[in-house]
Amino acid sequence: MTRRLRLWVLTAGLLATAALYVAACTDLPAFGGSWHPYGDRAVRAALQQHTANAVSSVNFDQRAFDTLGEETVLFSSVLGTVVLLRRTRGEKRVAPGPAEVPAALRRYGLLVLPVTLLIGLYVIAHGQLSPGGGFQGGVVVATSLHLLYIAVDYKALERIRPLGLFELADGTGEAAYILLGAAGLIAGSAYLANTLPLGTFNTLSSGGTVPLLNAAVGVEVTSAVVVLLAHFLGQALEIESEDGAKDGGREA
Amino acid sequence: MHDALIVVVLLLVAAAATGAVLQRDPARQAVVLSALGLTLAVLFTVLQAPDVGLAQLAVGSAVTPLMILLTVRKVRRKGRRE
Amino acid sequence: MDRLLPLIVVVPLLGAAVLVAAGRHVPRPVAEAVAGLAAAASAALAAAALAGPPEVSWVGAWRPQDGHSVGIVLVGDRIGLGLAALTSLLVVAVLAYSWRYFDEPPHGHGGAFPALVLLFQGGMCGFALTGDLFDAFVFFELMGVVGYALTGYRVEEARPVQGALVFGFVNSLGGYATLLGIGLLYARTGELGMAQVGRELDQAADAAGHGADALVVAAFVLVLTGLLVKAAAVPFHFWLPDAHAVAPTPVCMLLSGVMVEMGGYGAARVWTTVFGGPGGVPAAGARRTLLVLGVGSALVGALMCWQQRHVKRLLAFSTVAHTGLFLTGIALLTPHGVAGTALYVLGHAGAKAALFACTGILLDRHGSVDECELHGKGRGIPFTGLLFAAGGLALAGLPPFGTSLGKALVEERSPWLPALFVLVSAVTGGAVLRVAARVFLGAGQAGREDDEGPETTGGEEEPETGRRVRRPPVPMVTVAALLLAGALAVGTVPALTGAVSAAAEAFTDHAGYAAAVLDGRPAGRPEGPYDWWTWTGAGLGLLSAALAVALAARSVGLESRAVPWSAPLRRLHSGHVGDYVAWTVAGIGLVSLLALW
Amino acid sequence: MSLLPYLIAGWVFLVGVHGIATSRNLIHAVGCLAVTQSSTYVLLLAVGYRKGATAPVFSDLPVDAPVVDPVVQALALTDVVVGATVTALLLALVVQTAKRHGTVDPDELSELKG
Repeated sequence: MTRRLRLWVLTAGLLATAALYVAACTDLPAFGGSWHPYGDRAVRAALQQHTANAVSSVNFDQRAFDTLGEETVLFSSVLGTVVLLRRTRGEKRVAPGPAEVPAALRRYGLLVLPVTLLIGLYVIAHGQLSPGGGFQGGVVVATSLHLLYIAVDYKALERIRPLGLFELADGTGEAAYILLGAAGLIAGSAYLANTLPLGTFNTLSSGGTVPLLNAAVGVEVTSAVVVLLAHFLGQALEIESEDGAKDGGREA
Repeated sequence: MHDALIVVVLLLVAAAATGAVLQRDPARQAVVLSALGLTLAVLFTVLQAPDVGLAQLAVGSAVTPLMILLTVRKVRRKGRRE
Repeated sequence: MDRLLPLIVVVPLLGAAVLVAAGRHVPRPVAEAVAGLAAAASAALAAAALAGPPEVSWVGAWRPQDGHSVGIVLVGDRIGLGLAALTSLLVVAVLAYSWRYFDEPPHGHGGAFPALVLLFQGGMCGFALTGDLFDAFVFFELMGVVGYALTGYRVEEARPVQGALVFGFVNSLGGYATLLGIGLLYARTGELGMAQVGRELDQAADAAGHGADALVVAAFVLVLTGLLVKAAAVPFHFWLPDAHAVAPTPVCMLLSGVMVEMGGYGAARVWTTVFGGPGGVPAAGARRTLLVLGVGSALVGALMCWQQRHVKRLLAFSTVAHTGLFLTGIALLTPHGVAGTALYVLGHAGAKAALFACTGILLDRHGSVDECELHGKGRGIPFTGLLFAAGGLALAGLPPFGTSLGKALVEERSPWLPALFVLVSAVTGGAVLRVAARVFLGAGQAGREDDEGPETTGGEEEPETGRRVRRPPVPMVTVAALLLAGALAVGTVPALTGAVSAAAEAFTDHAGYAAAVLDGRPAGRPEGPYDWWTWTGAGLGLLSAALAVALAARSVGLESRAVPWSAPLRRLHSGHVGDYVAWTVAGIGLVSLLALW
Repeated sequence: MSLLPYLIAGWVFLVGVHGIATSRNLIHAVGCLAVTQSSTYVLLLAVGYRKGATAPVFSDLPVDAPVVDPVVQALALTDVVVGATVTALLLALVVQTAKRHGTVDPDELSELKG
């Protein structure tokens, strides 16, 4: 299709979609209204389950099956990326040399790293009490480890990042979520039912299975993001084609 | 006051999104995307959704742009050596 | 039993998690055995649930109070459960087919391929069973993400990465449109469950005294967009041939056999449960939408199928054509239409998967899937050739294959439908028979490069077994034969048609679905009298099969397959992401026009 | 004001789609897809907003305080994760496309057609 024709088709489609969407918006309830039936029920259910952060209650209790699907999407895409970014025939790994890092940047990085790591762990641990949880904290923890690459060099990052271990943790986090769900079945209730004692409202151990599922997600997300970034870093810094001129491909 | 704040942040989001599309160089686009992630995080916080804001901050303004930059680096490195 | 419904979804996921966690230390045969066990366990659970009465399962025990719940429901209705069972059985077949497949699994990830297949299974089963719109979106994305990775699995070659990329862009875009639609529905109804949203829409329409307004129509169009992309309806279909032509053969069996059909199932499910009541979209508009897109896909798919020389791409276009027929059947919106389509889908899954299985054998034996290059090369493997030809006849609608029975049940509903169904069956079946005659019998001419338009050749492909095989491996041939036997069984076991007809009655019952889910009144129906083979139906099946044979016989002698006037259509299939995305938004516009009119 | 957030969501969606369709660089197109997806977060959270209410976290709130809808926030969180994963997979495919085809310009990919 020529660029011109594509632009025509695209413009027609965009205009029609815009018209449809704008017409729909005029029928929407006004922004900021007070009618949220599902939300109100979810808040009541969260309080009844002694979970102070209602979002965590929806994520890990009321709609925990969505989160299982979401974790599986993340898990699958990590596995998919590992498969797609594998070292293929005709490629070799080249260790990147040590990098010169300005002393100020190094000091700053090494100072910030443990702080970020702690913040991440705190965010995971308090998922049922305050904003945040396994997902947000997991990403922060995984990203904080990569400050080592900025502050020192790639080799230093590789030393604290045994990939095999993180892949094991990735699978374990996913399996733990599934098995915690099965615990509800074994206890005689439904899959992913919150059958543990609910504890005292607003304490770390409140919410029944919520903190456990939250922790499983934290483990999975941390290791998933580490493995994901490791493969992108590996492609960008390490993997080169063997003939040095071209990366495999049709000519190979 | 709060309403005005929401309007301003919404317009910033629209501008950042448009900028991210119009910036055709992928490395620079990653920076604009990072800014979009930041404005979205602010918007979510203003809309009383700190959980989502935190996730958006971590993913939208850090992990996604980082992956894009690494991809750019890989693709460019290949191109240079050809 | 109702408490066990979620296990159909999570058992394969657990299998995949175990394979990844233990990936580095498990020898390959163990990994493949674990995968097979997990897939079979899920199939057994689905079969057991099918044997019991229909039930619903509230995950987390959040059962509804006064018709409202905060939880997610899995619905074990016969159609959804049947689709989950079909998926699981096909996954077992695929795992058996790919036993010792791919000589070089990714280093340190011996279980990666079977793990991805299990995740694919979990995603499709979850999508088939869920009764919640947002949960359906999550499983839609799971199917998508795993699908892109599996399609691009052979990263050493140029085409798979391009096909997977196109697949990823178009499907993700469709998914986001669906999510916007779900957001609109949530704003209007404050619910996410399909039954709840449907009920709230009806009540809102009751209170307002009129039917659908712009918001409901827009939500319908946007939600449908993602599902129609998955179902590869024209003009959302461009990604399908590109992805199917390049994916590993076992993956093609799943993509064509069940994943595309999931899109049609989703469209039918959302339509009947959410938009099928007085508060939904007018039935005429919805019917027109599916009918136009269905007929368009059937014709475009058949026309494109006929002109291919890349055998996998040919089969992919025949999937576009047949999915078009499925959408046409669904568009009738009657129990008969749904029952016929369900049988058609079952028969098609067996036949199409068997055809891909046979093509895989050719690929592994000759390193090519090109009709011209393979000319006469299949003479040494007559049994595979026989299976391939039988698959072609099944596509053409030869009685008593399940495809033929399903086709017969749908086309008897309207005076002009037989013409469409016979034409499309004859052309797609004829194209497959033409390939069979040339490749396995060495009939006619090899054919030549096509000057009429752009085309994709199928030569110089890497065998997926690592090196070329001389004799077709026993598991591969056995799987193909069993799949065809399954397609035959669908058309010859009366009890199956009876069960499907009763299931279709329940499936099309808007109020009955809501009552079963929300009020705990399962819509178990006694099996009533049902339609089976008629003389007309069998006669039309024989006619389309005879036409297919005639078309094949006439064309083997011709040099060119090209249909000159269709060159502009072929040029539209450009493999360009931008083109496909442009067509996708244009499709949103087209669907809104059709729904509103 | 009462419609602006919804309209902004629509604008972000359309501008992202326009970017993908007209892109000359696949990496840029993946970035545009991420833009497209962010429209869904904006719509979801706009739908769940309640004027004068606070975040649905009751650690230091009375239990009868008005809060915004927590459900859409949970949905948006899931959506953020899905978006990041799709971006990662597509970028991985772009890396391989660059190796196999020697280009990331969609106009120059010509292996599949007809």
